Formats: sequence, C-alpha cells, structure tokens
Amino acid sequence: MAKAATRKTAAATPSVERRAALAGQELSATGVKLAVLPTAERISLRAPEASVAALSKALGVTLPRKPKTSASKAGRTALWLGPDEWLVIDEAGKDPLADCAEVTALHSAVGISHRNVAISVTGPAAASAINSGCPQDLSLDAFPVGAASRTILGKVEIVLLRTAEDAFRVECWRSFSDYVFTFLSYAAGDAAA
Amino acid sequence: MKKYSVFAIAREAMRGHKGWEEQWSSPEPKKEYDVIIVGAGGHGLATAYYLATVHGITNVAVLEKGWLGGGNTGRNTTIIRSNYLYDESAGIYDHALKLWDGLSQELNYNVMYSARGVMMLAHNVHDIQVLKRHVHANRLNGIDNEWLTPEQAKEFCPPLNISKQARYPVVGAALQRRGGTARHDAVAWGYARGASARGVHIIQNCEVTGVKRAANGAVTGVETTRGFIGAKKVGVVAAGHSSVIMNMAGVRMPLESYPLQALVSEPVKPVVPCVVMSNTVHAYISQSDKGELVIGAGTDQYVSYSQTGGLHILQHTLDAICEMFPIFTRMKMLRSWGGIVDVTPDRSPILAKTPVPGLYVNCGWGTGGFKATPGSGHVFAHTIARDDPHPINAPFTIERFRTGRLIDEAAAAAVAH
Amino acid sequence: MLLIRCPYCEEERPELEFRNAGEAHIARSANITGESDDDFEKFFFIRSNPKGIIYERWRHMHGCARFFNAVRDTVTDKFIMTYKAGEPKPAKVPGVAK
Amino acid sequence: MSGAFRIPGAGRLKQAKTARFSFDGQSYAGIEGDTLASALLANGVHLVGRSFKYHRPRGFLSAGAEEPNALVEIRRDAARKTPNVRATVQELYDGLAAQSQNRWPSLAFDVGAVNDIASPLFSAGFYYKTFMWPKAAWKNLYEPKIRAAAGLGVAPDQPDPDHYSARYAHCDVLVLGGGAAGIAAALAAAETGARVILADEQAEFGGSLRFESGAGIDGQDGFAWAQAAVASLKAMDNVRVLSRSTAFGYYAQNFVGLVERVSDHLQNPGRDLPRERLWQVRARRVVLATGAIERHMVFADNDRPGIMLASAARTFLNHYGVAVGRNVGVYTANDSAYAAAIDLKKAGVNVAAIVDLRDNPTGPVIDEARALGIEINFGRAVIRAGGKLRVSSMTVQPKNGGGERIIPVDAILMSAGWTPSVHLFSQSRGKVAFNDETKRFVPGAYAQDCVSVGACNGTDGLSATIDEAYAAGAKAAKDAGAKVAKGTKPKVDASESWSRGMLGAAPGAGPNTTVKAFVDFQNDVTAKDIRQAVHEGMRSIEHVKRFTTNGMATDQGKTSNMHGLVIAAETLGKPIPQVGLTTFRAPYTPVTFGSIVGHARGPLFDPTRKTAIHPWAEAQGAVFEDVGQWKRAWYFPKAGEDIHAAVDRECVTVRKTAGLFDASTLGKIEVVGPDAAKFMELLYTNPWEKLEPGRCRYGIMLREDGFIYDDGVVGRLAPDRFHVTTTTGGAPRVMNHMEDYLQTEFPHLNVWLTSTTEQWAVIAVQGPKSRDIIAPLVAGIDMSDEALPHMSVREGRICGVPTRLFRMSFSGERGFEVNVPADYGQAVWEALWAEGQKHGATAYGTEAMHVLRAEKGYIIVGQDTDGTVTPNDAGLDWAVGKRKTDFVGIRGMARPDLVAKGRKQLVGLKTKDPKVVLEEGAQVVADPKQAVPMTMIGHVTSSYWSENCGRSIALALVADGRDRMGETLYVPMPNGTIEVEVSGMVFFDEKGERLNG
Repeated sequence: MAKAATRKTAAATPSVERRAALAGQELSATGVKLAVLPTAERISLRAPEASVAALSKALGVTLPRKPKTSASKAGRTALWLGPDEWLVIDEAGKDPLADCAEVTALHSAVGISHRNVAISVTGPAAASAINSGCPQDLSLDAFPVGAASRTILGKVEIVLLRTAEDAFRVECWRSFSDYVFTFLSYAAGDAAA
Repeated sequence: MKKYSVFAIAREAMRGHKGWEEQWSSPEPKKEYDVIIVGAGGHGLATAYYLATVHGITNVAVLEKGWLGGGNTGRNTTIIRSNYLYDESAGIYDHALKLWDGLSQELNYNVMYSARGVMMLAHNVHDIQVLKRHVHANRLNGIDNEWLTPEQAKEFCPPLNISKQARYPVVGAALQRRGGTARHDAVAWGYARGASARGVHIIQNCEVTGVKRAANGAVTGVETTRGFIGAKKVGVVAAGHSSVIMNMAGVRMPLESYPLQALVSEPVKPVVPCVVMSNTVHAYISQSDKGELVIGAGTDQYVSYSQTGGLHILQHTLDAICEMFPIFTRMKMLRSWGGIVDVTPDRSPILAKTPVPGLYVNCGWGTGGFKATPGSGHVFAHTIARDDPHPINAPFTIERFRTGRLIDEAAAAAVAH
Repeated sequence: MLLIRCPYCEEERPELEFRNAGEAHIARSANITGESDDDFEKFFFIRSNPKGIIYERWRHMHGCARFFNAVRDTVTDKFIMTYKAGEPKPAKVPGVAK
Repeated sequence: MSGAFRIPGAGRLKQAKTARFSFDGQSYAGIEGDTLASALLANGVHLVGRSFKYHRPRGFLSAGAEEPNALVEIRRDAARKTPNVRATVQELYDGLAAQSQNRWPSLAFDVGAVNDIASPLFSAGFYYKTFMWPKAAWKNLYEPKIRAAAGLGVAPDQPDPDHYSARYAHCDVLVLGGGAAGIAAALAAAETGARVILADEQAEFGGSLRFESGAGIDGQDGFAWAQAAVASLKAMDNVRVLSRSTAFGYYAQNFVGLVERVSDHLQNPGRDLPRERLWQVRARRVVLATGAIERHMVFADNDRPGIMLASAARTFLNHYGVAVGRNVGVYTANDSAYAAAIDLKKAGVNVAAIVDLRDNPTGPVIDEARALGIEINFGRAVIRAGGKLRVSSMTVQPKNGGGERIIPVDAILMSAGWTPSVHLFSQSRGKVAFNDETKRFVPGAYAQDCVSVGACNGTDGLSATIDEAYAAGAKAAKDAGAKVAKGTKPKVDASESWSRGMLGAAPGAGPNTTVKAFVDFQNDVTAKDIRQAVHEGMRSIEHVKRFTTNGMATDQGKTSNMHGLVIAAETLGKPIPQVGLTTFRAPYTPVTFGSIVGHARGPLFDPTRKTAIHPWAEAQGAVFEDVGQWKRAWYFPKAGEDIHAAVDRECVTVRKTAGLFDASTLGKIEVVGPDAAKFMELLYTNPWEKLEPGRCRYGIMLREDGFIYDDGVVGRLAPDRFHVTTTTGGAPRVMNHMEDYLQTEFPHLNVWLTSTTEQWAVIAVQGPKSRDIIAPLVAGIDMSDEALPHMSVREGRICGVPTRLFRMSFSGERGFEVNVPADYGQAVWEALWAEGQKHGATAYGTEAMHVLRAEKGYIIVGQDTDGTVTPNDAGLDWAVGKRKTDFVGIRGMARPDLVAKGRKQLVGLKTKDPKVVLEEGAQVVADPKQAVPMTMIGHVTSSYWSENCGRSIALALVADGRDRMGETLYVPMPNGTIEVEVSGMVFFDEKGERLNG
C-alpha cells in the first residue's frame, strides 16, 4: 500500500534550516504553563477494523479501538480520533510512515509531521485554561489521563490529549498555532480563578 | 375609521384618551369568505389590505394562530433596502421600497419608515468585487447604491472602526441612502387597522389545522381550531410554518425553517445613525428610535420551530459587532429572542400560484422578509385577485426549482477564493 | 448549544463540535442520469421540514468526523435518538407515537 | 462620616472602612460594602434619575437587580464609562464616580420634564398617530427630535481597555440563587459528593435573609447561617461557589449562561483581572432557587423619589445600616411591609402610619406593630403622593371613597405582595401555571431536568422552603448519578410570616381616573395607558406590552409585568390565566457585550492564518490581502512603487525571466486507497481512471445541482494515491463535500481523505527561467521536458528535503510548484530566491498572479464563477468526461434552464480604448441608449491592466457570449459609457507555446 508516498529518493540530508512554527515559545501564569513542544513525526492513519492488528504490530503500539482513548509505547502515541482514524505521534525520532509502508493490509497513512504544532498545557489550572475555549467536560471522570479527542478551542479545531492529571497536549494545524497559543495565553491568565 | 392626527391626539388628551376606537375589530369567523389569508403577519395583513383597497375584495378573513404581528414581523431587525443584484429581486424589493415611502400617509399610521441609509461593508478584494457588482447593477436598474471609501463610511457612521489594524479592516462600503428601518409593530397594526376598517376580518387565536379540497382538487376552505371556514381562495402567508400549512394541502415545499436570533441593547442616546451590515464579519446593526442597538446575524444550523437558538450564535454575532465597533463592549444586551425563518434553496421567496387551484403561497423570505412587506402584499393580492401573478412576482415560482431558473442572490455573492 | 450523542464516540458532545447536514434518508439515485426533472427536484430541493419529528444528518465535524443520523423534535429541539450512517431509518422511535 | 442617615449599630458593614465617591460631581462618603444606592441613601440622596419619556424625577425603588429607576453612568476613566448601571447593584469602592443620566442641564432641573406637563399628549402609542405630516418632516424633524429625547445613558466612545474572560464548566447540580433555598439545596447535593455549582447575583449570599430580621437557622441568625453554610460549601472540593454571578440565560439541554462580575466592585482591579467572566455551564440537573420579587403599589404619583419597596427599605436598614427617611409612611396590601415598619421603628425612625388596603387583617406582625405604637389604618388606600423631587406626603382615603387625609412623610414603603421569579424556569421552556388562590404564576410543567424550590416555586415560609430545597438538592444529586446523601438538614428555629397581596391598580388609580399611577417606572407606563391599549383593541397581552412598552425597559418588567397583566385582564373582563404572561426572554438582567464576546476580540476575533513563508514576505515589505482567514502577499512594492507599478513589474518579470509565488494556502487533500480513482471519477467532472501515475490534470468539482463548486490541479502519485489541490477558500468545504459523499453515498469505496494543506509549503516558480532556478537544488528528479513534461509530478528532494515537484502553470509560462514540508518552506524559498536572483527573478503576489492567469484566460472559481455557472458557461466543457455515466452534478447540469439558450457565458472583453480598464462588477449592455432600468446582459468578472499585452484585459459573463465574438457591447459607467469588443478569453500567447518556452 501507498508505496509512492514513502519511496526514498536521494538519501540526502536537509541543507536548509527547519523553522517550526512558534518554536520554543513558553508562557507561565498562575497555575498554568504553556510550552510549544519540539517537532515530532506524525501520521494520519486510516484503516478498517481488519487491518488494525497488522498496523498495531508494525507500529509497535496497539491502536486503541475505544472512543476518546489513546495508547502509548516507547515514545509513540496513537490517538483514537474516529472509528477508522488514528493520529500517531512519534517523539522518539522514528518514522511511523515507514513502518506502515511495510503493511500490506488495507490502510491509508499520510505524513502530517509538519501540519501540526503541539503545545503542552500543564499545571493545576491546565484544565481550566483549556476550558476557557473548549466546551468538553475535562474533569478526570469524563476525560481521564490518556483521553484523547478532536474538539474545539475558541474558533479552531484542536486535538486534545491528557498526558497526566495536570497536563495536556494540544495539537493544532500549523497556521492556527499562533491563535491557539495566544488564546491559551489569555486563558492561562485567568485560569487559576 | 377615525383619522389619526396631532389634532385627534389633542382632542383625546382633553378627555383622557377614552375616545379612541379599536384599531381593529375582533369578530367571530363567518362560515365562508371569498379569500382566506393564513397568517396575520405583515405580509398577510398587507395582502388583505391591498385585496380590499386595490381589488375591492373585502370579504376576506385573515387567520392567525397567535396574535397578529407576533411572528417574524414582531421579531425581526426591521432593515429595509432594495439594493439586490438580480433584476427579479431588485424589482420586488424596490417596489416595496417605493411603497414604504408614503406608507405612513397611505395607512394614516406612522410606521416610522426612516431612510437612514443602509451601509454594507467590504473587508477584502472579493467583497469589493461583489458589492461593486451590486452598485453597478443597481445603478442601471435605477436603484440608488453608491460606493464609499472607508473614510466616507466613517463619516456616515462615526462609531465605525476603520483602523487598518483591525482583523478585517473596512476597505469600502456600498450605501443605499433610501434604505433604513421602520417600526415593525406599527406595520402590522397599520395594515390591520386599514384592512379591518374596510371590512376584512382579522381572526386571532385561530390556528389552521387542515386545508380542504374538493374532488377536482380545488380548495374549498380550511379547518381551524374554531371550526371549518369556507373559502374560494386561500393564500398561505405563514412564514416559518409555510411547509406545515402547505403539507395540509398536499403540497411539499422546497423550504427549511431555521431559528434566527436577534437582540437589542439597553437604550442609549443616538450613536449609530444608519444601518450597518457586513457579510464577511457577519452581523448587522442599527439603532431604534427608542435608542436600543438592534443587532442580528445568521441562523442556527438546524431546522427548528422552537423560536429559540443557541448562545453561541449570539456570541458570534456580538464578536462581529465588537469587531466593527470596539467601543460597544461595555454596552449591555437587554433582550434576545428567536424567530423561525423559512428558507428556499436559492434564498429568494416564492410568491405564486400552486399546483392546487385556489391555493396561493407567499413564503421563503428567509432572513429578509420584513423589507418586502408592502410590495409583497401588493403583488400577492394581485396574484390572488386575478389568479395570475403580477409581472413583479412572476419569476418567483415554485417551478423554478425544477427547471433551474433560480434567483440565487447568495450564490451570486459567491465565496472567497 | 445542543448536546448531541455521537453514535461513534458513544457519548454526548457539545454542538460546537457538530455540523448539521440536512434531512436524512434522501438517497441519491444509483442511476441519477435517468432521473426526471421532477425526481431531481424532489431529491435535491424538496424537504419535509416537519414541525415535530425530523430525521436529519449531522457530522461530528470536530470530533470523530463521521456523518450520522439523528431523530429530533423540531419543536423542543430534543434529540430522541442518533444512529450511524447507513443504518436504516428506525421503524419505531422511542417515545413517539406513530 | 458615612452619611447622616446611617444608623449607629444597625446593619452589617464595618464603619471603619470609609469609601469616598462622587455623584454628579458632588463628593460623599460611604462604607466599603455599600452599594452606590445604600451609600447615597446614607447621605440622604434619593433623587438619582429621570424617567424615559416624561423625565420625571426618580429615586430608588428597590435594593437589587429589579431596579427600574436608579440607573447611572459609572466612569472609571475616559475609556471606562458604563451607561445604565443600576446603583442598587453597583458596589461602592473608594473613588467611584457616578453621573445621573437622561437629564439636561441637571438632575434637579431637567428641561425634558416639560414632557411631563405635556404628558396628556404623550399617551400610549401616540407616536403611531402623528408626525406624519408633512411627509419629509419625519426624517428631518420629528425623528431626530424623538431620538435625541429617547435613550437613557450615553454609549462609550473609546475602545474598552478592560478584558473579559470565559469558561465552560460541567456539573451534576447547578443551583441558581443563593438564598436559604439555594444554600439548602446546594448543601444537600454537595454532601453526596456530586459536582455542585452554587451561584448568586449578589456579593453576599443569603437572598431575603439579607433583610429578614426574624429568621433563625441552626441556632444562628439567618444571614449568619447563610455565611457559615456558604463557607463550608466553599471548602469542599466538589463545589464551586460563584458570587456576583447572574444566571442570565437558560438554554437547551440544561445549558446555562452566567456572568460573574469580577472587578467592577474593586477600586484597583489591576490589569490582570478580567472585568467579567462568562460561565457556560452544562448541568445534569438544575435547581432554581431564584426567590421572589416584591411588587409596588400602583397609585397616583407612586414614582416620587423616596417611595420604595418595603423590602428595599429593610435591606438598606438591616444590611447597610441606612434609614431611608426619618418619617416614613407604609402602604401595603400584605404583611411583609409591617416588618419593615417594625424594623425602622425599632431603629429609631418615626413611622407616620401604616396604610393597609385589607379590611381586618390579623397576625403577629400586626400585633407587634401596634404594640410599638405605630398607627395602623385598615381598609384605606394611599391615593396620591405629594412632593416632586422627593415625596413629602401621602394622601390617605378609605378605599371605597370618603374623606382624604394628608400625612406628611419623607418616604413611603410599599408592598403589594411578592411575584415568584419564574424567569429562568420560563426560559427553560417550562410552562407556568396560575394558582388562583394565591394569584401567582408558579412553575407548572417542566421541559428540562430542573426543579424549582422556595419562593420562586410559590413555597411560603422558611421551614417549608428549606425542607423542599434540601430534598430537591439531594434528589437532583441522586438523579445525576451521585450516592445517597448522608448530611443533616438545616433546622429552622424562627421565621417570618409571609402573606399574599394584591395585583393591579390600587384604589384611586382605577378606571375612569386620569392620575399617573405607574406600573412600569422606567418606561413611564401608567395604569391608564394599559387600559387605553385595551380600549384600542389590543387584546393580546403581547400587544398591550408592545403598544404601551410595559415591561420592555431595562428591568424587563420584574416589578411591572403582573400589575400590567391584571389591569389588562380587568379591562378585558377576562380571567388572568386566559390573558397570560408575556414571554420571558434572556437575559434575566442585561449583560455586557464584552462578557458574551470574551476573548474573541482583536487578535482572537478570528484566527489569522499565515504561511510558512509569510515572515520572508513581511521582511520584504510585501503588502498583504485577506483571503478568508489567510494573509496572502498581495504585491511586493519596491521603493516608490504603488500597486500598479509593482504589479506591472512583477508580471513583466515573470514572463521575461521568472517569478516566485507563495501558493501555500491552496487546499490540499490526499486521496488514498485502492478505489481512489473511482472516487475521483465520482467527485470530479473529469476522467481519472486512465491518468498515469506521475501525471496531473486540471479538475472541476460541481455541486449536485450542476454548478461549479471548486477546481484545482490533481496529481496522481501512485495508482492508489492522488494529491488534490483546491482553491484557498474552498479547502474546508471541499473536504466536507468529499467526506459527505464518501461516507454516505459511496461508503463501499475503499479510499480515505486526509487534509495536507498545512503539511506542505508550496512555492510556485513560473517563467522561462524557472527550470534553471530550480534544477540546481533538486536531487532525484530528471527535470528535462521529456522526463518531466507539463502537467506532471515527481517526488524527490530539494535542498535535501523531500519534495513533491509539480510541473504546472497558472501563468502560461514554463512553471513548477515546489511542495516541501512546511517547516522547510521558508528556507527552501530563500534558497530558490537566491538562485532566482542570479536570473533576475521577482517575487510576486496574488495580484500579479491574477493578472498573469487572466492574460491566459484561466478562471478563478469564486471570481469568474459565482455559484450559478456551469462548466459549459465557463467554457470548460472539455473538462467534462463525455463518456462518464455518473459524477456529482451530472444530472443537475442537465436541467432545462441550465442547457437553455441565453445563458451567460464567460468571454473576453477588450475595451475599444486599450488604456481604459473596466471595473470589476461593471454591467454590460447591448444598447447603451436605452432608458433606466436597462436590460443588462452580463457583467465584468475580472479586469486588469496587462503590461505584457500593453492594454487592458477583462473577462465577463455575457448572455450567449460565445455567439457574440467581435460584437461591440457597452459598459455604462456613471461618467460615460465604455465601448468593448467581445473576444476570446486568451489574451497572451494564444497558441500556448510558452509552456515549454
């Protein structure tokens, strides 16, 4: 499947600088810290039920089948986004696209490493800051550690992953990252209330 | 009908305002009428009024399930303009605008038509292209609509923010000076009074529950919560409920009904001198004679007859207002409410005969029906009286959705590329 | 803001995540070029627009991104049930007399 | 000193904390904890406002949110002016500056009060009956005068420096109202461990316990109990307590909007605190404990400053320690005003007399008042109040007529009874029911998962209220899924007695009187106005409301609605429930636009999307244009260049050498799966099955109705993988459109869609030197015309980073579009720019892009098409697969009117004078001499000066345009008609030789 996307051509290394959006930006407020996270490898993975086992094996992480959940192993996290859709994030410098290329079972893997920007929101008031613009219930009962969901923040779409009781990873598209960071900055200033 | 005037008021002031007669009577329904109008909103009452005054048909009943003027007539933001793009739309809305100018005198009822000017803002190159297309088409159709620079727009509406730092700066505007507002209740009441004085029966709290048809298919009357009422002709002017009534007659319509919300601020001294609309930022605003800022925007996304909508819709609306007028964040929303607007696929109305003999329909005005009230009533009365559309409403058929001859003002505004 | 149960996410989520997609169970003909003008008008333009129970489509646009169907009362805006795209129109709707 | 009317030992404020403030420029002292109202009253100031229509002097009616009269402007600084602030709600802070409104030149002497003298003319709805002659005078004279006289405060005139915050919250039980009932309900719910939010509009919890002196709970005074109970709630992890928070709207599915006033009460809020915070709460269960509002008595001149609700006088005394007068009269139709008389009497205020409409009431409060030596008059009415800027007397008469007696007073405390606050219940779409015995509308059928408790439910008495509320709180928690409660119910030791009252006009203000007995104070609606409305045929209460404006003022009729309804019902001769209440509309009390808008101002009004290359363009001095949410480089002016000079240079340079253009905003969708080609066949008009991998095709997407929806170049990367591009603005809706068909019409297809718009930065390099610029940086791709012909795509590397390199052209020149992962976009652009400099290439913006494509007759969807244009109209029949049996739009575009003669077709227009550039949107006619209204046969969709052609060029949609080649048509403009010739759409390089040039 999908060999064209991953076919390696010249084994060159970049001779030009990678400039990630908002690289290194941080902000601290009472009870909340925001930080733009380092770049990561990401794929949008689509597959029918029958392919899940093979893909899980290839990726080294079991693709979750339960809504609003994620699974994580060795720096690689798979987020359930829909019944046939996962966002796979690799923070260990490995290439999940290449892993999927080995799988013959029906699927679609598309590289989106540069499409998304990730912002961590941490601290005791992290959920409050996100709830300034996100209409979901972020209590630990409703959105426990490991919960993951595509949702809304203010006027844009985000993917939200709870990485700890007081820590979230917010993923958004590159051109919305400025809006998301600014929104969270305003929200952070009022989150401890 | 006793004439209203400053002298009448002075006379009544002397005797404690006890001599005013009823503005309209509330008769019991008769067994049969020549024409039944379903819906006592502005359009329905205007239809009855013009049936009586223009066509001499006075054996007319207007049936209203609630209270007259209580639907969209009493819930809209009262914007009046005629600067539409297509000849068909320009034709009907300008026909209405000409009637607005003089309606107070015609009805001897001050409907407070106020030609304060309607200014439509352009925020990008695409807006300029679209609005200029309107300006040029309007000019050749004899409809006033002029192009303003941002500075001229600000001069016309001083509180407008034309800063280049705005998220969507104002880059120009189209102004129709004859556009403006009117007092919505007065329009319904003025037509009701005029129609009632000429013998039209306005029957409130009378809900239509069925449409009766003879073996040959023709309409014979309507079932109501107050019994069967016969009629040779039935005109359906039921706005949000048009599909419901037409279904009773077995006619399925190309309509969907959505909640449309509006709001007013607390009254303040004059600050917004005209109507300002923006499609891109998406809101509109004017100020009533009472001093309230009158604000509206788009519909909720789903079909509903609940006459309520979501808070997030109001949020989007006020976001937009505060983007155009950042000085208004400290103003307060006093009242918000919802209406039910029936929308056609091309967002133009249907004013036409129907496949059912004796049944006529006037619907699909979407979010913009108030402005057409006099013109719509005038040509719909013609359509019913003559069993043949007036040239002005002839294009607004039901059949256009089959043939594809749409009057698609919204599509003509296109989308950003 | 409505609260809508997504049949794929198996929970109620805020309306902001959803996009209404119009009346449900209006099938596009497999032989669409063979449709008459009347058929096409019925398919593309005519809508039931009921005051009462509506069968409608929603997309969980900013959630699982799936289209699904809902049964809702247009007078109260209350949802009666939701179900996945492709499932047949429910013969019986809970709490609704037919 | 904090005012001569402050009673030592009375109230709960700490005298030590003085706050200085001003009203209309005059300085006063108050105490921290005061409202502006209590502080003014402490200083003996009653006159605070003027009414809307008659400009009558007005004082405080209430001590709370229902206040109709005491609206002032609060001015923190020039930019922080807030009109129409209720002085009874505004908390005092040191330095507060307030101004009265709607008066000129001063509050005591207001010229507008002439309206009061002329008031017989200004009857209900008078304006509908006059100002019609002469016609022009409405616009030029009457309306401006009416408008100037109307309105209350003045809108702010500077941008608001304050900010507003917002929060979504979820809970099991939301309790609205923090009086005894709300607190009891919250306690019961909280004890189960359920998530509870308790909100109250006041600064302090307690509700009516703020003024009741006779309530005792759990061994404490009622108010003290309330404070202790709320403190215990605040200490619980599962409870959020919101004070100064008004629930203003109850929306579908237990969604409630509240505004918390965060800093309006603070002397120095600082920059960090928001002014207000919007809470949008989704609750499993809602407990409404919203209390009741006292009604005034409707009698002649009942609006004089100094006349107020009895409960207000008690609040001012028992909470703020302020006497509202030294010699007060009481006018009542129920028991509760007795308590006010007793409290004031005990505090040393003379109570001149109690006038009670009832004939022979009995009860403990009456006995107590009598025991205190207060004169009580049963069966009597106050038929008139004396005084102007302040009440000076009350005229008392037996209620059925008889001798009048004038009693001097400096305040009148009145109570006609209590109206349950069913506003939020009603907003929840619950149906109120009329209790004929108690003459109250109380909650009837519920529409949502909520319950009403206490006074808002018509429950009388503290014990009954707490029983009901505690049980309801526990049940709400249980219904929301919590465990069974284990707590103990608060025990009521003592409570005050409540009784009924009267509705409508009091004696002396009945039919056949001409007195001004106010029903709605702010809007100056009197009992006789309501009767007049009914006489004029207004039979619906909604008509009465709209005709008289009763209940439409900023207080939304909280004190007036029931009186108005009863007067209307009496006049109609109908029972009250048959007439019915008017609709309660959100918000409960006015809420600021700012609180609704929250963060969505300035930079957060709407996202500003920028490409990866944006910083480079900005540094080059590019001018940007808004395209949807994107900022796109419009043109790159060099020193001294205007837009025309810059665009001319950019266009010429592209055709001469080359240009670089940032095309990153184009939508991109990756279509992947074994059925990808089948899916493309269905979504686009073109054929795709036979497109070889590595090749591209220009695709057209229609809506089902047959009109053009979007377009773009599509590259086939592999048999099962397409790289689809869309227009910039169309990207999200095209994706939705494709998903819709895939998921619901063609779910059998094995194919998936992924948006890659933002994965790739796209650099268009166009012009004869384009290959020379790109080639040195590319690895792994043969750039020769044979290996990489026009309309092909290859994957390889550029500058060492992966690229999808398209050979394609939107300029008619040899061209490429270099896709690179977005984070590398700017660096690759810079590398290409450096190469380009060697060849004299330019950067160009969207304007030059538009000109270049128009020179070639390439259309822009959304500019040259507008949602009513078919492929045939646009001259794109060649892109419609003739042998295809199905694609979206195939049937729609065959409808009769879409294939009829006379449709508008896209053609070129050349002005006879090549220097004249048509205006986009200008209309085209065949006969320039015809009279207005003219028959328009088309309009100009695109029009530019083309430096490359040395003339103006234009595209237009013209009726039967393709049959009019060479015909002369006309574009009438305000300053003269322009002659044009219909031409083909290609103005430059008609043979298309430059694609490989």
